[in-house]
Amino acid sequence: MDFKQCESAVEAILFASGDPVPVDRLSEATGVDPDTVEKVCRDLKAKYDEPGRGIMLMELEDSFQMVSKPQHAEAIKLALQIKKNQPLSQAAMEVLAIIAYNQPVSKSFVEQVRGVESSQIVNNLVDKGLVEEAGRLDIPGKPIAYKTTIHFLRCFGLKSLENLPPLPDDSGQVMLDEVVEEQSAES
Amino acid sequence: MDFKQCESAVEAILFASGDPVPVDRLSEATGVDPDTVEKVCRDLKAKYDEPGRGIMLMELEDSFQMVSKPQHAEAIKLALQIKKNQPLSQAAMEVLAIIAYNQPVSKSFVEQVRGVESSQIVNNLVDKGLVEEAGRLDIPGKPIAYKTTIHFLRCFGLKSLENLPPLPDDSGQVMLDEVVEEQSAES
Amino acid sequence: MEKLQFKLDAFEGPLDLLLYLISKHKLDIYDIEISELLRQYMAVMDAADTTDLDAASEFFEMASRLIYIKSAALLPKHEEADELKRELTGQLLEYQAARRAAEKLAEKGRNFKVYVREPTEIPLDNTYRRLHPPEKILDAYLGAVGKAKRRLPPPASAFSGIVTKRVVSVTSRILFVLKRLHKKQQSDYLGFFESPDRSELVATFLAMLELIKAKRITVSDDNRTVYYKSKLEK
Repeated sequence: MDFKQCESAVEAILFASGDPVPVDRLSEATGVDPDTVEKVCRDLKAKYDEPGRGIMLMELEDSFQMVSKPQHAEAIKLALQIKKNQPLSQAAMEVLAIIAYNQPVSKSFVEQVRGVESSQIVNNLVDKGLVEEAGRLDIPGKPIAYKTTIHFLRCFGLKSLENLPPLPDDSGQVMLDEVVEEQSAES
Repeated sequence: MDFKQCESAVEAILFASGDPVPVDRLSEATGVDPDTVEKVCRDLKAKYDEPGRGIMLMELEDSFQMVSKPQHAEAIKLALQIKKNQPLSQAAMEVLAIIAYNQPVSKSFVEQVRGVESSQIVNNLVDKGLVEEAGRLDIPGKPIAYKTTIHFLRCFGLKSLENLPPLPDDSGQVMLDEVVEEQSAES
Repeated sequence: MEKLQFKLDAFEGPLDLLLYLISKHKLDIYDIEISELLRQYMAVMDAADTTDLDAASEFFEMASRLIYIKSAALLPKHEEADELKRELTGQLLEYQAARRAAEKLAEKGRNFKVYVREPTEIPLDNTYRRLHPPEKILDAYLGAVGKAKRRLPPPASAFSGIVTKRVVSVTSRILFVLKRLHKKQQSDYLGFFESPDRSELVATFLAMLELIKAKRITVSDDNRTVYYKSKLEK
C-alpha cells in the first residue's frame, strides 16, 4: 500500500469508526508501519485544517478522531434537529475538574474535597462517557479509582491531560496522600 | 454565506449526520437557496470522487449521504474488529471473576460485591461470549442468573470450573450477607 | 412559607456556603473568625428550609463542627481549636481551587463544540479471542473482594466478654442531638439517654454540655426538657 492509498484507507477508517482510533490500530488495519501511518494522519489533518473544509482531525493522545469543525456547530444542530444538550451542572463540573486534575481518584476523595456526597454525580459522568473506572487504588478498602476518558479530552478540545488549563497556583492540586492521612486520622 | 462557506457547512452536516440529508434541510440549515446547495453538493461529490480520498458522497433521490468508499470495507472491518478485541479492562475482569467464582449470580450480586453499578459490563461479557444467562434465581424478584461459558474456560486455559485457581483461604466464596455487612460497617 | 425562607440547595454544600459567607463578610480565609462565621452560618440555616433532613444533614454536620471548634477555642489551651481551624482552612482552600479549576474547564468547553458521528454499523463477531493464564481471574477476584475480605475484622461477637468498648465521637452525638431537636424544637431530656451503650451515653452527655455552652440548646430548671434555640442570640 503506497502513501496515497494509505491516506485514503485511513480517511475511510477514521470516518467509519466515529470514535478515536489509535495509530497502532490504523497501522494494523492497513498493514503500514506506525511511523508512516502517523505521517499520513498528520498530512491528512493539515489538509482538513485548510479553510473551506467542514471536518477536521483531532489528535487525542495516541489516537486520531474525525470531528466537525466548531464553527459549524450551529448549522449541524439546525440540520439534524439536535436538541440543545444540557450543559454540565456546576456540581458535575466541579466533580469532573477534581477528577481531571487529580486522577486517578476515588469517589471519597471527590467527596472529601467538595464536602458533599458526590457518588451519583460520578456515576452520571461515567454514563456520559466523560469518566471511567481505572482499577483500584492501593489504599485501605481498595476503592475504585476514576479517571477521565479520551471522550473528555475531545469535549474540551484537549490533546492530552498536559493541556489542561493551568491553575492559578500549585495549591490547585490536592495531594492524595494528605487526604488519605486525614481520613485514617479520622477513623 | 458564500459558496465556499456553504460547502464547508454542508461537509460538516453530512459528516455528522451519517444518514442521507435532504437538500432542503441543508438549505434551511445553511440559509442558502436549494439550487446553490445542490450545486455545492455536486461540487463536493466531485472532489471526493478523486482517487486518494477514502470517503465519497452518494446522491439518493433528493438527498446526499457521506459514506466510506467500498474498496476500504476490509480495512474498516479489520479496524473495528481489532477494537472489539481489546483486552478486557480491569473492571470487566473483576466482574468476570466474581461471576466465575460464585455462579450462578445475579447482576445485583455483582454490584454488591464491587460496590458500583456493573450492569453494562455484564452485558458486554455476554456480548463477548464469556458469560451467559442461566435461568432465574429463586430469590425475591426472580433475577436473571449469569454463569460463565465454555468459551470462557477456553480463554483462560481451564478444563472445567473445578480448575479455577483456588482462593487463598478455604472459606472460598463470599457470602452476600458478608458483603452487605461490610458495606454497612463502612458507612 | 415564611418570606425569608430560601433553599440550601442554592449552595453546592456547606463548603460552598462557607466560601460565600467568607467572601460576603470579608472574613480572612487564612485566619477565620469562627464565632462570626458560625453566627452567619446559623443565620442562613435558620432562614433556610431544612425540613429535608437528607439534604440538610451535611449542613448540620458543618454546623456542629463549627460549634465544636468554637467551644474548643474557649478552653484555656486551645491548640485543638487552632488545629481544627487550620484543617477547615485547608479544606476551604482545596475546594476553592477545585471550583476555579471547574470554571477554567467549563470555559474551555464552552468555546469548543464539535460533533462526531456514530460508528458505521457493521455486523461483527464480538467473541473474545484473547488467551489469559487462569491466575489472571484469581487476581481480579482478589482485587474485587479478596483483599477487602481478608482485612475484614472478625465480627464483634467474637470478642464479646473480652472487649466491649466502642468509641463514640462527641461530634456525632452533637449532630444526633441537633437533628432530633431541630425536628421537634423540644424533647424529653431522658429520651436522649436510652442507649444501653455506655460510651454513647457519655458522648451524648458531653455533646449536651458543648451545645449548652454554645447556647444552641437549653435545659429546663427541673432537668426534664431540652429546648432548641433557633436563633443564636435569643
